[in-house]
Amino acid sequence: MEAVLFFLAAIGALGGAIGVVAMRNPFYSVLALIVHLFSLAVLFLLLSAAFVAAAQVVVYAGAVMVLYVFVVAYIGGGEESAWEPIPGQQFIAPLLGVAIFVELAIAVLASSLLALGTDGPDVKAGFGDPAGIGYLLLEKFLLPFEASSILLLLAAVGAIVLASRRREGESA
Amino acid sequence: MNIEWYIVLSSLLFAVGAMGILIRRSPVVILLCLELMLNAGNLALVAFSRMVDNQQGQVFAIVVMVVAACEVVVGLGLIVAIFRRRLPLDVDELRELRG
Amino acid sequence: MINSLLWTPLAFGLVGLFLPKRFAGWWATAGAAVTLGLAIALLAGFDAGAAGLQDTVDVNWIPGLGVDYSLGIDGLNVFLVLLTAVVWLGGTAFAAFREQERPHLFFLMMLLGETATLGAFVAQDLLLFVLFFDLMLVPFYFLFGAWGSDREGGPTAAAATLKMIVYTLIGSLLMLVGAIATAIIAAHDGGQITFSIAELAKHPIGDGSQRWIFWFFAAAFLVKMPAFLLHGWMPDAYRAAPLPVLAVFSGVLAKVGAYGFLRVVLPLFPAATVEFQEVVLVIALASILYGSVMAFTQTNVRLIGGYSSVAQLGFITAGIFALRADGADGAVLQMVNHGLVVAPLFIIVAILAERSGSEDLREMGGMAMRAPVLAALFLIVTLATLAMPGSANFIGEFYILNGLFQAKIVFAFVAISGVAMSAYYALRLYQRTMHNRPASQQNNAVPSREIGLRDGLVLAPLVLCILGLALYPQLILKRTDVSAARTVASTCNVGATANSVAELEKAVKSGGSPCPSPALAGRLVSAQQ
Amino acid sequence: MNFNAPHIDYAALSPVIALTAALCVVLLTAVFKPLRRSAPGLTLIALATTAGLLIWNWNDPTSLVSGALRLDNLAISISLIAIAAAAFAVLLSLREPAAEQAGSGEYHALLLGSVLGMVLLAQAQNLISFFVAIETLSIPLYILCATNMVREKSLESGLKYLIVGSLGSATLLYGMAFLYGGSGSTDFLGISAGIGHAGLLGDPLVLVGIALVAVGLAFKTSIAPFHQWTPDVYEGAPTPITSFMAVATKAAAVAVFIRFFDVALIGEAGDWQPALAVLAAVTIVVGNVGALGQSSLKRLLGYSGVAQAGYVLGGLVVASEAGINAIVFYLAGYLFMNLAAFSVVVARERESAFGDDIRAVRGLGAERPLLAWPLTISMLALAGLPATVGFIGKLYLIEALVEGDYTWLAVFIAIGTMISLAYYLRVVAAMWMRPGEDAATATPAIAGASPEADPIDPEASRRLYLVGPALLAAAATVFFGIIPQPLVDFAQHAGASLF
Amino acid sequence: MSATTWAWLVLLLPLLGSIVVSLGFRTIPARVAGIVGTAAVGLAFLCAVAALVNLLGEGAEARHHASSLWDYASAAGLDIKLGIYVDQLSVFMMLVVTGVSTLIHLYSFGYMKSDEGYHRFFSYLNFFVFSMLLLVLAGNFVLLIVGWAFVGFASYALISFWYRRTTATKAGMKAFVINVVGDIGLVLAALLIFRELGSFEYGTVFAHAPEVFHRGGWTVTAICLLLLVGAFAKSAQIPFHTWLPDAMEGPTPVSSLIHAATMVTAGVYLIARTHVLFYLAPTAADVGAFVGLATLLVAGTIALAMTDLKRAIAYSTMSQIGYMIMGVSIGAYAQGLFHLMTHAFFKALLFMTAGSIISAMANRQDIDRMSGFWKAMRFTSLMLVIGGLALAAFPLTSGFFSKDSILAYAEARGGMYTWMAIGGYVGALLTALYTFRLIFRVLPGRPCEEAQHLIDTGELYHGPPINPANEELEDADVGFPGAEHHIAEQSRPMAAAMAVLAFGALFAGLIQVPGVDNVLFGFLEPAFADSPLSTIHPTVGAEWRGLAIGAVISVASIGLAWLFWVARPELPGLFRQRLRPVYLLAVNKWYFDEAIDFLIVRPALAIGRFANSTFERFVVDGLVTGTRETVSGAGGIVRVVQSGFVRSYALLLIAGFAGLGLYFLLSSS
Repeated sequence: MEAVLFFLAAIGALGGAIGVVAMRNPFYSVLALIVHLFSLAVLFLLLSAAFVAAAQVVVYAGAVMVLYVFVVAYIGGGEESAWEPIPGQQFIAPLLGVAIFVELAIAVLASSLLALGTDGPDVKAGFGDPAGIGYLLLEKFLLPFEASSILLLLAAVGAIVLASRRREGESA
Repeated sequence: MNIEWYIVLSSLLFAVGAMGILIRRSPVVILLCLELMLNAGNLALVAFSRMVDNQQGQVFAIVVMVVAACEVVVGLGLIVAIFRRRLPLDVDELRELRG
Repeated sequence: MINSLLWTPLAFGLVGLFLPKRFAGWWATAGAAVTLGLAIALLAGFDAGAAGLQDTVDVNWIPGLGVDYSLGIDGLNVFLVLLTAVVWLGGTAFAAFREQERPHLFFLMMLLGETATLGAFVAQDLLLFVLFFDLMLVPFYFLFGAWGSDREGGPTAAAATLKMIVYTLIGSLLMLVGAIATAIIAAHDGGQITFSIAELAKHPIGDGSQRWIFWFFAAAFLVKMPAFLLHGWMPDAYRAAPLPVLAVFSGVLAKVGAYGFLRVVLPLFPAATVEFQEVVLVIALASILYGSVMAFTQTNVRLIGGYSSVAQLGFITAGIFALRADGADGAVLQMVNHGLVVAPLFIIVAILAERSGSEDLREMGGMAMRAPVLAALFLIVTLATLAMPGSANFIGEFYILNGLFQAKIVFAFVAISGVAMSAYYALRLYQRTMHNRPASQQNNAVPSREIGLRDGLVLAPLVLCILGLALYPQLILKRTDVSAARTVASTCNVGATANSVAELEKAVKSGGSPCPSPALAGRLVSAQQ
Repeated sequence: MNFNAPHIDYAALSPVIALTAALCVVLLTAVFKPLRRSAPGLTLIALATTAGLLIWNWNDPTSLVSGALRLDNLAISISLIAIAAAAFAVLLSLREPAAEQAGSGEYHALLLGSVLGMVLLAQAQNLISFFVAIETLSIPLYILCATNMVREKSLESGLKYLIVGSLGSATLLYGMAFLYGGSGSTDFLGISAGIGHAGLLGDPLVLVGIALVAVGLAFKTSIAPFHQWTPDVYEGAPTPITSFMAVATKAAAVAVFIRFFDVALIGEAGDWQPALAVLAAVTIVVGNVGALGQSSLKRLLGYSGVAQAGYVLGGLVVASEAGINAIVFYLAGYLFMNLAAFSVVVARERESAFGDDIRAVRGLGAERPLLAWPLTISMLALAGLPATVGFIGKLYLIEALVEGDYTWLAVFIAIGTMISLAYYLRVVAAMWMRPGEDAATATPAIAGASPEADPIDPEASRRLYLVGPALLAAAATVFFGIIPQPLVDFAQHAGASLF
Repeated sequence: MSATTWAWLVLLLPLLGSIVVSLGFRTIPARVAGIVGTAAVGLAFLCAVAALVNLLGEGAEARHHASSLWDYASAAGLDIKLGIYVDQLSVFMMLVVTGVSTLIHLYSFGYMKSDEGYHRFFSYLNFFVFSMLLLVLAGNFVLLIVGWAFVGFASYALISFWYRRTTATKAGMKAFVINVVGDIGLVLAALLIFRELGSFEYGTVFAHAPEVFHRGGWTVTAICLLLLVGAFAKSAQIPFHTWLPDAMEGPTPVSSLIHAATMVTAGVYLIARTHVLFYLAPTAADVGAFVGLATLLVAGTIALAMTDLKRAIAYSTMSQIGYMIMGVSIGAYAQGLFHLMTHAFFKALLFMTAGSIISAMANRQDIDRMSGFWKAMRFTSLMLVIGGLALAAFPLTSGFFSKDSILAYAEARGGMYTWMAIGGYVGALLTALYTFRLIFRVLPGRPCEEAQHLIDTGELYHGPPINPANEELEDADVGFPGAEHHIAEQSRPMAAAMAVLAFGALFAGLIQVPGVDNVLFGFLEPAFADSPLSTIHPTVGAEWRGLAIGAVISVASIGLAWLFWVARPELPGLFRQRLRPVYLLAVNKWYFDEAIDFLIVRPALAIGRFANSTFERFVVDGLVTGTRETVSGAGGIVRVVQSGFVRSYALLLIAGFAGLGLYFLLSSS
């Protein structure tokens, strides 16, 4: 049962990813990403990370993707031509992709870390539920938590600075 | 299900994302690919946190989501600004700076 | 004392910035004069007998890095300090007599150069030495580049200077690495890290490390001289340089390289020195021959001076690497002599160029007719240049050759051929400028004036120095002997602490093979009588 | 499950708090019209306060907020460098078109945000705070680079920085994930313990993790071959921001580099030392040769920055206290040398029509000695000539390298320095050995950008807020070149805090 | 006052004279300068006499003293003092040098009158005398070298005295460089001596040489050969002789002083001075002897073919010095010096007359243009004849005794030296022949244009100012060579000087007549007592036999000359055609110049050109440019890679990671 779920989700995630890369039209790419994100959420659930999964769905599939869709709509998602100005790029790129995948895979498979080969220890109930995460966020990781809030603020400011209509900004 | 599977999957996603950055030219899509890579990282984090049985990894994943969101916001802001400036939305066309 | 000597020029230079333009030159000259006074005082207080350092200054400068601000003089550098002061006074005065654009900066740089050079001579801390060694380049970079002359069809002054700087820094940066390596390797078995040359000399580092560090230092010094094959920067730089500056540059800076061998390389890397003696000697001989040959085929008067310096420095190097007391004595003496000769030479070249409006031998000639005094001064300088017996230069070369002869007879025979060639190129320079008829009518139109009183005031004292030394070279030899002997003796790990020639010979006699006996033969015969 | 709040040492956390508060305040000035003008002043005050608070914490290392941060002398010294750079940047930003367009408040808020990120990064000793801090550092910079939106180059640099930067962080993140997996902990100390405990020394998982992290950090410190964003971004970004990035980013990233590799990964030193050494060598060569033919001063300084990063990395390679001392000393010196140069570049950029082209400084020696001297000194210092802090810095680094048996790398530094002379002295020559060019000939020269050319301010070279910093930095460069001991002590305290 | 003190005075006076004259070149009037110069040397001569008297006051064995002023350069075991060494030899040389110099100063006082560089001339001349005295008085080898080089320089300065003439400057350069080669020989010799004996002092060296060296050892031979190089270069012996004929570019007094009477005989002095070493190195000694002989013959033949008056006399000088070198080399020390003295007299005289004639010829020196001067200039002609007789060793003249004393010694020493004696007699024949060739072509016959002009007007003929060497017009505005030089008939000082010398040339030989008196040898020989060779003495009979042969030869060859150039003037032309190769050889000076030019000068210049054009450009600069090109090339690559495509940056980043990851994977355990 679990295995089936995993493979379905994995295929979904991977397919979504490939879709993002392969789709000529940005709009479709966004949609593909959404697929990817949902299947990723499933994987998180399989890994008994309920809260993360939830956040994934809410934050990404909810907020971020909407943002994407708006922007794409705003700038108009024209198809991008297949013309490749950088010599050799489209040959080397896949090779590199394969290369790093192989390296990472080897790193994982050749590792002498036994736990990798297991399903992981059975975790006590409540592992990864909002309460646990919440405690961690407010106790051990209070500071990163706060910091990331500042980060969000800065990002917002930045977005305003960049995107808002402004007098001199229009000069050109 | 072995943790290895998750990790290998995540590295596959990582590779795909990286490849996407290398071959796509629309900044939006490139941002999407960055998302892919970050998510790959998240998957790895969560898988590991499951493996070592502590939730720090999950917390990390959540923070990463925040960060990713920020990058997206800024990135999209930039894209809009560029669009406003009537510059082509194609990273290959933006090469005033070189040499 | 030594401190004030070192910093006086710079101080004057900085103050000079705030004086009105027309005084800048005079102020600088005054500064150089004061420095000369201090240098003479230093010499007066110098104890000829002792081999060790005298009136030393030693302050912890960067304790964190084990760098000390330690100065001191001994037989090796006392006269080089004096030479620096003398030549700089001449060059500065000569420049002060002429219009300089942006005089403030010009003279500041001149004096900064003097301080740096003096520093290189008196520094007794390895890093301090390196520091001053590099610092010397800065003012000359500006002086050559900003006041130099671009050559049509050739590189601009800036380019030529850049070439020089990069070239010379190649050496000195490697030297920096070498210096640090020396100190650290020495510290590994000694504990606290120190750069004091005297300390490091006490127990030299392992032979293996000596080998490569030796070459790092040698590179720096050989480029500075410059030695054969490493002189690529010289022609362009010499063509570009303003002549008063060139006088001090060629007169003093080249010596720093040779001095470095005596001060640093021999005591610190004795094993390597002995091991590579022949190699360096070959380079030296190559410099002698090549320099001479080039010198007598040049038509540009500056380059004749330049290549002759290559040859002369070759002699000096050969003297040092004879690894005998007499060779080293001769080398030190010759450094001073050559400085005293080249400086007036370039000043005269400047005067000639002003008259004939060209620096090409073929454009000159017949100057002596209306300028007998100039001719006479030039003649003396020329004779000294070609090491005419009776000049101190001859004694210098004689000592060098003697050292070489007793140590490596074959090299001596090759080296001496340079003497004949020097006779030719030096005399050629004199004849083609002073004698014969003016090359062309247009130059006849430029009348060969007698030198003015001012230039005379610059030249005459320098020439007097030459004559004085010719009469009494012992002045230098006496004071150099012990230090030189000790330095040389250190190459067989003996006598590093000896304080008199007598002690040295004891040490040397006991100290086994390829040791430089400070001319023991002489002692033996005098014993027989 | 009962909630027990972490102990928070507010004294030690005060700098961070101060910065955060200031950030919000400055941001508010953007909202209230009457306060518009006060942003720079407030920022300066904020920075000064933070600096004061940091110095107040000098010499008592403490771990904060359950090990998320560690405020020790290394962190403090690096933070101080970053803050100083920021302060200079604020001065240079006065009347900066970029600041005007972004709105002074936002602009300075972002600047402060970046500084906050740096301060956090310098203290971070936990993967999560590490990651957050590095993003807090970067994201505002992405924005700031693009703030001069009139100029296409600015936007381009922003986008490039964002893309490559995010790629870098992604790599970094993935590496962190691996290390977390290998050690089961997110604390640096926990990591080194965990790796050892799990017997994973030299395990591929961990090593690849290290590789990924190294790439991420190398990217931030612009180590070749991850340096390519540097010249472009430096050239495209508004010059004050460039000056800030050049020093502060490098310093902060190096700080965490040190902390991560010398604390968390010290056990693997044997494996990463050679790799980093090679990277350093490559960087030195690439940076120096790249700068050779450049005509844009900012670009030139960008490449030189790459080379300098290579030198600094050398100090890290030896993984010794001396190495860290050397790094801190060098960064401190680099602050002065670089800012002296950039202040002059800003001044000329606003004064002459040549922008940051090297022709802008032709004949400066005769016309504007007050600007020519600082630039000259900084060039000579960057070239490592004596009597400047640059010489001592190189000396320090080489000493550390030789002590750590990396003499060959020291030789590389020497060689790199030689090459660097060629372009540093080219600038000096342009100032002292060339007549000035009149701007009339210039306008066609940058015709491509003429519509978006920044307004010219003929007074620029007499503005105190431009000349002042230049002179100050130059003076410091010379002063610490002649009396380096204070700076040496500073550096040694920093180094002592890890070993 | 002791002999050494006098000697120091002798040394000092000319130096002072030179300094005074040169410093006062603006203030002192010309005549005074001349007087000062002459007086200085004259006083020096008196002091020398005083020194002689002083020396004679002591026992024959005690007649050598060393004295030194200060340590000149004594360090690291080298003992170089500023010291002199006075013994019979040096006193003798002192007397000859100062004596002849005084007369020549006197002569120049008149001769150079119209010349611009009057001060310069006298200061140089005085300086030369000083150097020559330094050479003969030096107490150690280093000082000897100094004097040696000084005379070389003085000769250079005076050869190129008329420095507007390129020929003169060239000749000066040639002389100087060749002399420097000689100096080098001396230097090396000195170094070798020091290596073996650890000292440069004459006393020490000569005292210890016999102990250290065994006769015929290679070291001492090497030393002596090196010394010979010096001697040959200075004394114009083959193959270092080519500079002497060119040296005739100098004013005539210079030729007569430096290139006839004094400097060129320095080689003789040197060998005599180091006779101890030469005794220990017989091989080297023989080399010296043979070269001397060769020079004497070769130069003789060349002198027969020369048409330039001064050059002809110059070659005769070479050949005469050949006698002396041969003499001192085979052990005839006193005899060689005897000839040195007499030769100084008559050769100086001959040059003076030549000078007088040449000024009458308006600086022309070609004997083909000369004739009939007997009618024009009686006194000069008379002097010429006297000098000629002495040179030709006409019976009872000075040359007669001195030359034959050498040959007699050679004969007495026997063995191959007998053959040398025979060669010497052949040389004597040549000598008489070329001497009277000159005389017979210049004096008799119908006066040539210039001579006629002198007879008619009593004034000197004035041609256009041309340089006799290359016939090119000189810019007379400069004022030298002077518009006109004087002739003996019109200038008392010149006449006086010549008269005195003539007296010497005629009667100086009488102080050393075999069997009659033994003044000179008696004085000199103790100085050579330490060389066994000095004990060889030909019997009086043998000597007289030699004298007889000499007399016959000289008279006969004078007759032959008369036959050739007076009675049957067509004969020489006949010979020229018959013996064309011989003639060509002689007239081309045996092609020595060409040989040297081909063997040394051209290669050196070629090397120089190569170094300049090729080596410097391609190797030395190549080193620089090569590096620069590489570096900037690398820069180019970096800039190309910096393409501006953000995706290629990303590519490189990931590639970098791949590489790094690979490295770590490989290094993982």
